[in-house]
Amino acid sequence: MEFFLGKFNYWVYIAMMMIGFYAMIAKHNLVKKIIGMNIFQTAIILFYVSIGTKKGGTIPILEGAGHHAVAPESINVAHYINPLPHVLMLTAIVVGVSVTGVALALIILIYKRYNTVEEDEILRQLS
Amino acid sequence: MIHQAPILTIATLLLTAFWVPIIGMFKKESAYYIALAAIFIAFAAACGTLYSVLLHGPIHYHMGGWPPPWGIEFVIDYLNAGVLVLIALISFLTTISAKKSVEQEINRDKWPAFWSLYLLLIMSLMGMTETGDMFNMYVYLEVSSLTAYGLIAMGEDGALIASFNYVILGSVGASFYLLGVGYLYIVTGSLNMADLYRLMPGLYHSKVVFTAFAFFMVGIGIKMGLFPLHVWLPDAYTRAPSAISALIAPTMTKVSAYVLFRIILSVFHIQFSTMIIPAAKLLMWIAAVGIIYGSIMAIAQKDIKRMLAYSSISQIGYIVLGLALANRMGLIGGALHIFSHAFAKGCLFMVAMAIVYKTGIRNIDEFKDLNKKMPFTMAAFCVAALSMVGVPPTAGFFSKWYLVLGTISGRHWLMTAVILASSLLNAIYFFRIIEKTYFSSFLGGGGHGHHKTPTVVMTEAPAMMVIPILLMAVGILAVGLFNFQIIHHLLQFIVPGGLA
Amino acid sequence: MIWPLDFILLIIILILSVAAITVRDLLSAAIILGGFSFMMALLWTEMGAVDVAITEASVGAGVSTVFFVAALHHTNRRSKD
Amino acid sequence: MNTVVSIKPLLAVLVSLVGAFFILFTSSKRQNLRESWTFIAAFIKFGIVLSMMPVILHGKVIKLTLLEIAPGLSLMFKVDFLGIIFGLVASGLWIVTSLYSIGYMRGLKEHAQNRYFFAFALCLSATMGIAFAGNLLTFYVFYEMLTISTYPLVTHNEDEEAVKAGRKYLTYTLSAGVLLLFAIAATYLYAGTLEFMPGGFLNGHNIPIGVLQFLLVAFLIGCGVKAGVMPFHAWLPSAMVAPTPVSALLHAVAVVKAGVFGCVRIIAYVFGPVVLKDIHMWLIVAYFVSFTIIVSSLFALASDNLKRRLAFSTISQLSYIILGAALLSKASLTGSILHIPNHAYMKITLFFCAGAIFVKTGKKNISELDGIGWQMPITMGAFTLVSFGMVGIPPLCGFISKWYLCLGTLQAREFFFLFVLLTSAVLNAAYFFPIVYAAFFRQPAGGRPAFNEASLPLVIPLSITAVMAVIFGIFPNFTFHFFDLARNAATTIIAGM
Repeated sequence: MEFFLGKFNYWVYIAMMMIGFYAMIAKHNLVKKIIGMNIFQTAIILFYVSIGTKKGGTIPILEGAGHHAVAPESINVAHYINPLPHVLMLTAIVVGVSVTGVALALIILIYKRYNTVEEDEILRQLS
Repeated sequence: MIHQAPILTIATLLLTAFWVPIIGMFKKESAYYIALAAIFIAFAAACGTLYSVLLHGPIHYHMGGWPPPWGIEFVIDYLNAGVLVLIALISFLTTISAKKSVEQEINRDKWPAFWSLYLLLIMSLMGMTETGDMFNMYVYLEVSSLTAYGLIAMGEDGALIASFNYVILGSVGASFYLLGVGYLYIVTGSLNMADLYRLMPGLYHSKVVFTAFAFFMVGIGIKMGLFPLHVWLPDAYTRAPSAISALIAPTMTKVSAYVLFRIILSVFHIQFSTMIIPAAKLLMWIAAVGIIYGSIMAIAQKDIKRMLAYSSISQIGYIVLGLALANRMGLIGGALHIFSHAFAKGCLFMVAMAIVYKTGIRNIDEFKDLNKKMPFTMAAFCVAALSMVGVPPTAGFFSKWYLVLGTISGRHWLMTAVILASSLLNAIYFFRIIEKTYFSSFLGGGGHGHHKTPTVVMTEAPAMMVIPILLMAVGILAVGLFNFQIIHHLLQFIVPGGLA
Repeated sequence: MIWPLDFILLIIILILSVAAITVRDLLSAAIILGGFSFMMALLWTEMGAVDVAITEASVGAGVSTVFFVAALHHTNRRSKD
Repeated sequence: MNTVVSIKPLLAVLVSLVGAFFILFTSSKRQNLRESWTFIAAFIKFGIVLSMMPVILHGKVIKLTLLEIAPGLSLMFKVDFLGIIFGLVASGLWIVTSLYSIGYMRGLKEHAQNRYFFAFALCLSATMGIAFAGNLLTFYVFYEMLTISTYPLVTHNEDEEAVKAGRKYLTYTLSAGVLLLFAIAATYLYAGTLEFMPGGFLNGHNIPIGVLQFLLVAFLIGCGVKAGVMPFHAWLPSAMVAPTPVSALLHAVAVVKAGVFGCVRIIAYVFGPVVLKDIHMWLIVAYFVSFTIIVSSLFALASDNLKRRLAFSTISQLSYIILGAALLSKASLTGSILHIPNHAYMKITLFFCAGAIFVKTGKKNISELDGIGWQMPITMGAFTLVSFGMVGIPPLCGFISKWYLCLGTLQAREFFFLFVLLTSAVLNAAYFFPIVYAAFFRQPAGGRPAFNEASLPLVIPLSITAVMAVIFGIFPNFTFHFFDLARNAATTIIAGM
């Protein structure tokens, strides 16, 4: 039980990836595929954020640093959550949204061209 | 100045990419010339980088002055200096050649956007080549994918859906790559490749490292169109605007192949994929099946671009096979094939572009007498085709030679057979075209021996299109004849010490 | 980090993600996806990743949803599956 | 052994390569200019090759190492006794064939003549490269170049038959090339060198016997396909759809001889007599080609198409050369090497005759040739003369090489092969003499035709080669010292130096 709970984030992230992946592959509707893709990407971000957390860690912001200098020796690194994965994820989120944007733009164009967003119908029109 | 060269390649392209649409709003035609100038500067900078590397050894360029492992680092060593110049050169030639084709195929209103995306694509490919940081690599990977989605979508009927499929698969690939980076970060706490390389041997038996490796393979495999993850590739190459096929076919998959080399050789150690897990063996089999599959599918195609796309799948197999052989000759062969295939496939797609531009013909069965209409283009096609088949002294022969040496010295006889058989299969589909073009004037017309030559007027593509094509053909021969120089100065350093 | 809250959020997130891909009405799916992103942002705040959470709330839940709704406005909101 | 460094072998290769591009870019309307390029290149090439001969006769070796094309492997030329013979034959006959080609191509008003002469010049470059290659990789580079540059010549007619023949040609030769590549790569890994040495370089490398046997088979199939060894010969008769000068030079001299030359190189300069005897393969090879000698003669008997009969005769005669090499005695090697020029001069004459008949009368089949000897006496006279030589009747040159081959079988104490050679001579007579008989002694249906000889550009070359065939029979050392060269080559191979 401890094992299960301790790694619960990881289990959920895998489950979410699978859900997203399923949607990307099995759904015929292009918008659904994009929704799946979004879930998939969010799952990965969840994974990264989970990497950074540690028991008892706090938000990686130096309190009071604005008013008077904090002596570097007084900072205990172990108290803070590792911020690096978070920073990376800011980029990843933006990238994910751009991909979504491009994909949705494509969908709009596809709809204008084929008048549908169902993959099987488009393929039928193409052949 | 010269030590700023690595960043200059990227910065020029990036900055120009932002200005192109703005200036393009006022004058659409100017977009192309600005793009061309930017690519030329990037090319010059790439050459400067290579020069500096050859003279002073690998360059470590720290972004914003932050030393690794905190800051982002550009590492340009011998292999990627070569790849960088390769990318710059090929994209420069393609750009010159592409002008007319783009003007024909792309709506005038879209030109600024097109060239802006084009610049970003080249920028991201160069970034992927130069970076020494795993996450930075991911960013460039996604930028290259995003721009490629957009560019492919500008193509003919069906391009939209091809692009959409690529979006889906491409983001899965990129996400897998990102996961791999995450897993490595868990165990090492670092994103810098050199750092990872140093930390890795102690962690060989961690399950997390295995998982990361698997994710990398899948992620990069999708990007480079490695069988069986290639499903996006044929449609994308076929439907994309001809100029874009000519740009991404030689560069994008090659850069991804380079990334695979980087990850296997200088993030993980080569011993990891041969001794700790049987990854090399698995990759070898995948590559072998891919080589044969790609060749056979190429034989079945009638559309020249689609045929070339399948042939790319097969050729990617060669590169991966060389890597998977994990011996001196194999690695050199695989790396050399990045160069030789980039030139050959670039040339072939540019020829396809010229043919489509001038005649609109895509179906191979209609190629009859094309040699009389476009003699220079078809001559270049022949050189490239011979390189693909592996006839000396073209570049393709030499990479095949090293690969064969690699398979023999590793005692992988079946792989030897695969390489040799595949060169025969390549011969089938390339000579089919040559036969159709050059030697079928009297097919079906009966008659024996002597007959009048049918008069066909020569309508060669414009010089601006043909000259780059011919230069590519010369490049194929040059890579072949000077392969030893390339290996001696650039590629031999990728072979880790102690490898037979 | 308070694990019961964590746990509940994760369950909600899972339910929302399944819902997003099953509902036939695409507009609802987009809205559910927005909710999903928002829940995710909550979870991350709770896990201490405030910066990510803010970005996700604004970009993931906000911009993405706007994109979806805009796209659906130009296309068809019905889905066959 | 003393070596001389000289750029001549490279020049010999480059002359026709450069010439080829001059030809290609000459406007197809300016025939005279184009053909003068051909002649200029041909004469320069021949002069270069000839100028190398005195040095070689003194027992020296001309060597030229060009750029390194792979670690430890260079593009290297090395002119030795064997190489110079092949070089002399090919470059000398190119001049004659060029003259003949002009007559033939203009006589038939052929299309795409630029491409034809271009490919021809390329072929000659490749052949020179093969002759002067100093190691297996260089050999392979030019060998493949020859394969590819011959293809446009085979498909020259651009009709269904020609395209099919071209396809067949490529299938056979490219597959063989692939096998050869494998064998070369494996040899390189095992031996660490690829440089030809008289007497073989594979000796003393402790290579397992099974590997050696396998390599020999791969090598001999790789080269044997071009040499038309049965059962890999099927492309050669099909390739006869090519214009006759092509059949003459390429399928009697350059291409097939390149295959045979390759076999001799491999037997004598890669494996060498010692290794070949150690791995117990020489007799197997000898029996194998004996089969070809006999069976292809039978095929020749059965075919009515003149060029096809000549093609099968070529197959049979080429196997003499391989047989001689495989017997590994000094006399048989001399005979076998000597047969390269001798057969070339004789067979090219025969093909020239066939082409002259076709240009003049449009006849392709032997059954149509009744009485043609009275219409074209010079052509058929040359044909008759040379067919005696093919059978091995003195004083034609065919006699000398066959004599040495027979001596060789005795030296090797393998009397079975003497029997094979003699049977084959009988069969040669059986398929050549009926043609001669029909041409001169049989009355055609419409009465004896009047004198109507082919044009001069066709008759002069075939007369020259026929006369040469006689001269080489009487003075084997005439000008080119073929006999001395062949004997010296055999000596160095046996001595292993």
